Amino acid sequence: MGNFLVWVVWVFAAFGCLGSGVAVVSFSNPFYSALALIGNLGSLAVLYLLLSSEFVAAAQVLVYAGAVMVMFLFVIAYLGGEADAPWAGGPTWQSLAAVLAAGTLLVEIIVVIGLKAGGRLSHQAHIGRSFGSPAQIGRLFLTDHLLAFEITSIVLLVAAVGGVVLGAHARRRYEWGSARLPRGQAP
Amino acid sequence: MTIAMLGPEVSWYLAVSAFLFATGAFGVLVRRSPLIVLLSLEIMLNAGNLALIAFSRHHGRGDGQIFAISVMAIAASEVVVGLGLIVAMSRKRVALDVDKLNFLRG
Amino acid sequence: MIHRPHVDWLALAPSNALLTAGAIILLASVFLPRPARRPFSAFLCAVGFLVALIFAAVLYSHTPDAHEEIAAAIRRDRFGALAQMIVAGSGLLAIGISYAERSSDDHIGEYYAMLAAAGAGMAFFVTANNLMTLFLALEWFSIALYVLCAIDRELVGALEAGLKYLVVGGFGSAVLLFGSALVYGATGSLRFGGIANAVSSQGLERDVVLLFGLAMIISGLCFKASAAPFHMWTPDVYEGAPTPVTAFMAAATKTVALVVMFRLLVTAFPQEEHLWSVTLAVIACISLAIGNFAALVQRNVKRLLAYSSISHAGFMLIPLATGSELGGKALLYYLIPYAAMSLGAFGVVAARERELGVAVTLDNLAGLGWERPFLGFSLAAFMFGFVGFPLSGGFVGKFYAFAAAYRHGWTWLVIVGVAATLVSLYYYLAVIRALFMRSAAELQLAPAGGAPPREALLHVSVFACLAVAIGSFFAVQPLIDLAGHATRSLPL
Amino acid sequence: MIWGAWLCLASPLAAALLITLGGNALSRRGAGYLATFATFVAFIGAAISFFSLLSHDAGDRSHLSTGWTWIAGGSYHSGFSVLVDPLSTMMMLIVSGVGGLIIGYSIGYMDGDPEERRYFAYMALFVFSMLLLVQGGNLILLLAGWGMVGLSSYLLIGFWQERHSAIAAAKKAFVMNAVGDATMALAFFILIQKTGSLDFGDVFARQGFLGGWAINLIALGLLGGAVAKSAQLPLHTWLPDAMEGPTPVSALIHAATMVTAGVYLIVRTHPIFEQAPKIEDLAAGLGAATLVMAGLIALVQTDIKRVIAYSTMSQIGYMFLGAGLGAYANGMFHLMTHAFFKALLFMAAGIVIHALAGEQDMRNMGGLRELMPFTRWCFLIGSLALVGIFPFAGFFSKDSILAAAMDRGWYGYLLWVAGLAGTFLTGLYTFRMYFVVFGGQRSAFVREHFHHEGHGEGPFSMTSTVATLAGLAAIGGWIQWSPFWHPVTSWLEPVARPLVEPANWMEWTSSGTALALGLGGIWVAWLLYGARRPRPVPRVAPVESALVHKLYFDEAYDLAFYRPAMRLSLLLGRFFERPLIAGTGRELAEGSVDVGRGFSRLQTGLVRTYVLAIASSLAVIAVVFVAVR
Amino acid sequence: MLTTVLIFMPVAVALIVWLLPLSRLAAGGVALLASLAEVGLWIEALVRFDFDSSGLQFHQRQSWFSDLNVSYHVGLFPFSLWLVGLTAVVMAAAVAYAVWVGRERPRAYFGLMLFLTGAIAGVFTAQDLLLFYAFFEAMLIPLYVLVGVWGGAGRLGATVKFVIYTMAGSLLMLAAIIVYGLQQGTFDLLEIGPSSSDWVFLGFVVAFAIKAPLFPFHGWLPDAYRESSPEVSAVLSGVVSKAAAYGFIRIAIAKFPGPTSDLRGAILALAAIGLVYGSLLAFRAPDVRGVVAYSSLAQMGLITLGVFAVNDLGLDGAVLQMVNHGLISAALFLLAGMVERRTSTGEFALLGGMARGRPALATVLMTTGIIALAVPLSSAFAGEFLILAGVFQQGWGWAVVGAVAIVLAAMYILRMISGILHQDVGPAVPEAALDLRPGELAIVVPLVGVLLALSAWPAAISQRSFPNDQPQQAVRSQFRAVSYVVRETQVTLNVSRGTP
Repeated sequence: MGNFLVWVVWVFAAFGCLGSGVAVVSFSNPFYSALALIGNLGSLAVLYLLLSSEFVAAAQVLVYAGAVMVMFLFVIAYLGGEADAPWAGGPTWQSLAAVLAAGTLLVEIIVVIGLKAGGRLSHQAHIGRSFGSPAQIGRLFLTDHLLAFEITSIVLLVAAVGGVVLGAHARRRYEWGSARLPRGQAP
Repeated sequence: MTIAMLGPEVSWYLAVSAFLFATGAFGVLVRRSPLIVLLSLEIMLNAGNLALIAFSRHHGRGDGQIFAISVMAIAASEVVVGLGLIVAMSRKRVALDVDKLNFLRG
Repeated sequence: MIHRPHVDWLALAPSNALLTAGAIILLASVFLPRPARRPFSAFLCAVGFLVALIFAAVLYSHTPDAHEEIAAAIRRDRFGALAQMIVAGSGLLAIGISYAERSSDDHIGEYYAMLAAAGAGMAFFVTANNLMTLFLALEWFSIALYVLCAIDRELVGALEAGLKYLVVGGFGSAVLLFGSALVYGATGSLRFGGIANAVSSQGLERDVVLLFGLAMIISGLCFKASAAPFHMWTPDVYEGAPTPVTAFMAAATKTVALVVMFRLLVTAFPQEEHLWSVTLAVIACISLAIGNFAALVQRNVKRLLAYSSISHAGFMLIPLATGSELGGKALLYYLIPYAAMSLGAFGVVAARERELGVAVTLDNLAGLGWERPFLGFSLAAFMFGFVGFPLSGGFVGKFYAFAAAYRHGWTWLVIVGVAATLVSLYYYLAVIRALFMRSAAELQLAPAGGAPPREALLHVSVFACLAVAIGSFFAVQPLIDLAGHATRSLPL
Repeated sequence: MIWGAWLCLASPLAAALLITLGGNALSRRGAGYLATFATFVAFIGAAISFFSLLSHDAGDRSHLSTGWTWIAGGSYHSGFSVLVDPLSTMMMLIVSGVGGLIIGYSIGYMDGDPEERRYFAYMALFVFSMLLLVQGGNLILLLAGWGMVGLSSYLLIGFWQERHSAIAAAKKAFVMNAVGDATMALAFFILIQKTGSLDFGDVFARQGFLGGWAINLIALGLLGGAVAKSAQLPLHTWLPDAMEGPTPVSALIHAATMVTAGVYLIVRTHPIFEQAPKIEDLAAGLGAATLVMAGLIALVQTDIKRVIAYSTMSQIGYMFLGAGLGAYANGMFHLMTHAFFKALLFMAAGIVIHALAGEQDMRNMGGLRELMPFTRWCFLIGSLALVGIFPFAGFFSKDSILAAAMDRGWYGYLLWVAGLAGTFLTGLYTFRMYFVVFGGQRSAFVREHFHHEGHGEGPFSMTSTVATLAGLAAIGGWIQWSPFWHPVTSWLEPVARPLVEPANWMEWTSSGTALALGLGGIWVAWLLYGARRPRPVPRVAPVESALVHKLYFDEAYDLAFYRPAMRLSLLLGRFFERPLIAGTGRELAEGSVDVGRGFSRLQTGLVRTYVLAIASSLAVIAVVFVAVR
Repeated sequence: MLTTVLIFMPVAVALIVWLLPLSRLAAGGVALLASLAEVGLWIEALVRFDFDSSGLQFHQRQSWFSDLNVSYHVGLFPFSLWLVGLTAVVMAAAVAYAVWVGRERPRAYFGLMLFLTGAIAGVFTAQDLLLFYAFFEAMLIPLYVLVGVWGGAGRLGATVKFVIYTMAGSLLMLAAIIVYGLQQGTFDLLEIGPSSSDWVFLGFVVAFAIKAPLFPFHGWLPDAYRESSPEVSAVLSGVVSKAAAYGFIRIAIAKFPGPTSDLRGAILALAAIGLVYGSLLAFRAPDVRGVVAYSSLAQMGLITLGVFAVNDLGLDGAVLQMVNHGLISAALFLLAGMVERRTSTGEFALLGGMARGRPALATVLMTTGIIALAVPLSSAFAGEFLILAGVFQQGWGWAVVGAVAIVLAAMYILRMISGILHQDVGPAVPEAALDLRPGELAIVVPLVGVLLALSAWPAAISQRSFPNDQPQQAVRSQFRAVSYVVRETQVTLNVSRGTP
């Protein structure tokens, strides 16, 4: 019974996930795309839950769907989301090749997983109750993955500084740069 | 005191992850708006995360989850820098269209 | 009960030194008056790189035996230490080249902080011992580099370069991540050694998921090393980014990407050598072909050097692909003169750029050799070194690379490398031709008013590059010993 | 004795070097005196050698002195050595003696030429070269001298270097001689391979080991050299053109000494030729053919020097005939007498030319006998000696060669007939020349241009030489009169024992017939050119035209060798060198650039393309990995 | 040690010239002094050289990198000694000419010339394959710049073509060196054993064939020889081409006896074709330099014939002819330069009649020319004679071709001499064009003097060009007869001491 319920939830979450994913890339307005991504992240969180990763699921909702997407929406709002036709522009072969490449990758991964599904991937390990709990995650972060934790913080710091540097107003015009064209044509 | 896994086995999750990855890649490949390209990148990273967590469950080991959490932070960082760039571009009145960013080529 | 792992501070010292320097720079630039910022930040950054260099050297000498540190997240060995030395040296020289760059005036503190952060990330990256640290460190320095590329927002190309780098880099990271996930899924381990153990203990040599993951990881790392066909971002980013940043990227990024690729492949995937070695050999050939042929038609010198760096990725993939001790030695040795030569070459380009105020093309390089004999001579020497002429380490490097390929039984790869060198000769000579064999009268643009600023630091840096490039030809024995000990610290 | 030989060799070289290095420090006339003096010193050296050889027994008359190892390669080496033996001594005497006389004559002849010094340096160089040729102690030095005389000849033919014809003639002479040098060198290569040495002694001692084909090839190679140098068929065409040089040069090089070197070569290497009788016969046959042909061509030539040149070819034909038959001493004897009278003829002709302001065309001459009595008599002596009229020198030497031919079976008789025909022709063309130049009325040209330069018919240096040579031509032949006494033959006996021993009746028959035919030739010439009312010259147009064109040899060579070579060179340049050799590189470079342009075009600047490249490459690598495993 | 000094003294002076702010006069003077000192050093080596010894002399060995057994190992064999001498003399003449002419940017120029001197000396003395290669390549650097900066109007194309052609060969050689050295486990030329690989052999041969150049690898030759300044052309054809012939002797035939005899026919055929082909084209060349250039092609073919005869005569002759041709072509190019300075052209159509009133020019040019066409008694004749006598033993046909080519040589050299000196005064020859000045005579007369001295005594070289005067034996033992044995005994001694 529990199994069936899980299946039902999985099917909803999975299709929600795929549908919102497709929506992200096919909306012409970035604003809608961003909204669709939130849906996507949410369904992912559900999938994480089904995989017994409570902490990650929570973090996904809080950090991603919460913080990051808000930032996204903010920027989109700031820029005034210009809509573009999702398929237009660029050489035709580019789009065709894009479909081909993405499709090939998809087929390949599916085939690879399918090849393996009958074998190893069907025997999941049994896990302890604490698996995926904040306690376990916290312990791991402070023991085996101490360094990863630290690095993550550094990367965030770097990114924050970078974001400021890039996003901030230029304080001063450049004096002699007016003649600077990157390709060396004389002005 | 262990729990067996309920619901679909890991390969189904992986299939979803693969689909997401392909969708994200497709988005990067065809979209011209840098914002949507960034969103597509997020989808790809999330596909990776889903795979990590699925495998983490599969092996019953926690390090996949740790990885996934770190990736979230990384994804956030990339978004920050990416959005910073996009804002800077709009300040410089550069069209927000990656196809028009072809000054450098050849 | 939490058992905090033992932290080997010495192993982290090079990164930490740089991080500290970066942090101080950031803080100080807020408080310092504007005129003092540049000298102070540059000085502090230089101190950071210098200390990192010294720490790396100490690390090298104090690590006769490799061992894993901090819950096996990193590996302290001579291999990593030598790569750290190269990175730190490159950073130090890049500062000299950057110093007179006025375009980043707005964010001078951040510029040097980011440089230090990128250096720290690279120093960390080369010691990575599991897929997570690898990915995180890669993102660490990548993000710093994205920012550095776009830091001069006045430059039209810079933003474009930054965004291109970010998008393509993000894609590469995602690929790398997914590959890591697959490898993790197949083996249940993130640790390099654990992967290899799992493969041999569980008989995963022909596991499709593992192999698929490996393919994705190789793609991700080749992207960073700008090996073709993952190279396409390189020319645009190298051209668009501020020249000192390009210099640093060309030298350091390639170094760490190749070094880590070697480490990863030989420690985590020794059983799959039959696959990755041939694949990398083919990638090397493609890089050689594309890099060299495309460079033939370039007029912009930075772009030309970018293609040259692609072709050099090919050259250095040759020893890497062999996965042998000789190959590792060859790779590490080659990186030393290569890093010096690319830094120096971009340094000269930077000097010319500042003098003229426009992007440097072959045409407006005309007469530089005679007007500024030192810079001209140095650039010529670097070009000859890139070709692999004697009296520069490039010659010995190529020799070792080809020797490694031959030892591996790949005579065909030697031939390909030789043919590629021949093609490359044409455009390297074109630079020298522009430097010396045309008079300045042919130059359309007059230098932008009066004598250019005397850039003592840039000259010192270029001189140091020259000294390394030429010195490595004569001092082969010590350097090859250094590389040899470093390589032997890997489980070959 | 040996030091005499070294002195003989060194003094002309020293003179040449001194004149060259001295430059303006040496007066023009001084250069002439220096060269003459050096040549006479050489003559003294030769004389010393000669007399000291005389003091030795007949069996001990071969002395080799090696200065140093000149050339060496592996086990083969040859010294720079001089050989003093009867043959070389005889040649040394002729060369230095006649050479000295002619160089002395040149002092007057060349007086006033702005480049006199160069002339005398060349002349001294020539004497050195010729002496090296005859004195060289081994075959390679002989070849060295051989080449050097060719060089001197080139330099002297082209002495008036602003004249196109002179330069062309010089080049032609050199190249044809180079052909001969090359065949000789090839012969030497066989010798080195087979015997490991080029010393006369070793070679002649070991030639028995040589196979039949080898010895024939060697002899053929040597004959090639001899034929080229001595202007025999088929390499004879350069000699008439060589008359572009100053007349003393023609006298010394192209009459008295160098051109006769072929005879010397055959005599010197006779042991080889004796092993290859077919080649010997060939040599004799070529000599006979040349003597007839040259005589015929000489009949129609109008340039006085060319007539003498053809007569030289013809006379050398006699010498080849003799040497080829094995009558070495006779050949050498004729060589010596020929040196006297031919030099005399040239010198006398030179005086005429000098007096007529450089005119050489006989049709413009005539009636000079009263104007230049001295020259006329000397010329007459020379002509009679040439035709072989008793008691002048030619009679003794030429007739003995004809006699030798009779001792050689049916082939000998064939050659004998040819030689006799040549005698008739000699009489005819010689006296045609004599009558045309000295007889008849003074032509308009003579009246206009004839002039004496103050003293007699020329300066003392010229007249004295001509007088001396006239004396020698008159009495020089009496040294040997085969039926009665033969010192020359016995002198050369140790070096070259003759193969034929004509009986006395042969000598008499030959002498008589030859004398008669010679006189007949003179008579006919008198009828046609000398008589008060000359008969019309019978003309057969095609034959005459062929003769005027020298039997079309030049044209044939031009067509067979020069033009094909030029054409080949042109074609190679146009269709091979430029498109293929020079073009390949360019094509490759352009191709590479095109490839590069293609790659560069792939770099669209679109970030999506870049991502696409990564994605598709990834797909490929992954497929390969999974498929190959 | 002396060998090292021979190599690095010029390089050191080059650095001085580059770095010190010398005046034009001082730079030229220092360079001239250095190149004369190089000649002096060589004479010192010649005097101290023991021609009876069969081993390497003045040798010095220092490990460069030991894991692949590469070392700095230099030394002199008799033929190396002669070639180093040729280098010193020709370079001195070239530098002197440059001083006389007064090249622009003198410090760079003379530094490069000195650097080139050292590199060439290195090529002729290196006893390690990789070191040989390094010097071989190092020659290219100064040449590229010397041609490209100080050349004529078409210099850019010419210099790129030259370098790319040469590098194509050198890179093949690098591949061959790697294969060969790693197979044998050492790169030391004295220790490395023979190989039977045709491919490796071809790698070396093609490299040398391009450098020489041999037909059909001479695409770079006409342009490079025409567009360089005369003294650089002199060095190119006089000395640099000899590096190739040296390589044939020292490496190709010595280390690859099997492939040499397998492929001898083909190589001899190429050399013979080149000999005739070069002669024919020299005969059509419209200008002085063209004649000398194509004659160089022919001469290198001839030298190759001698080398690949692989017998005593051929090898001795080849070494002798290398020296001869080096001096001859250097002198001819310098003379061509002197003529061009007076008339500003080298085309025969515009030249002529220069002999009148210019006795020194006429004499020197004529003397050089007639030595060049190998008139018997000249040293060139001795060299060609030995070569052809040698190759005759491999097959009479080769010698016949050679003999034909000698006749052709007579034709084109005489054409050149006449074109400059004789007949009508050419339109480009001004009345005021002077005879050779004493300074110019001081440059070429020594070259001609050496040639004349060699003509008097060619055996001075041909008898002393190989250890023990046994070329074939030396080649067969791969030039390691004595020294190698000594080394082996030392090794065994050490071993025996090491294992009690």
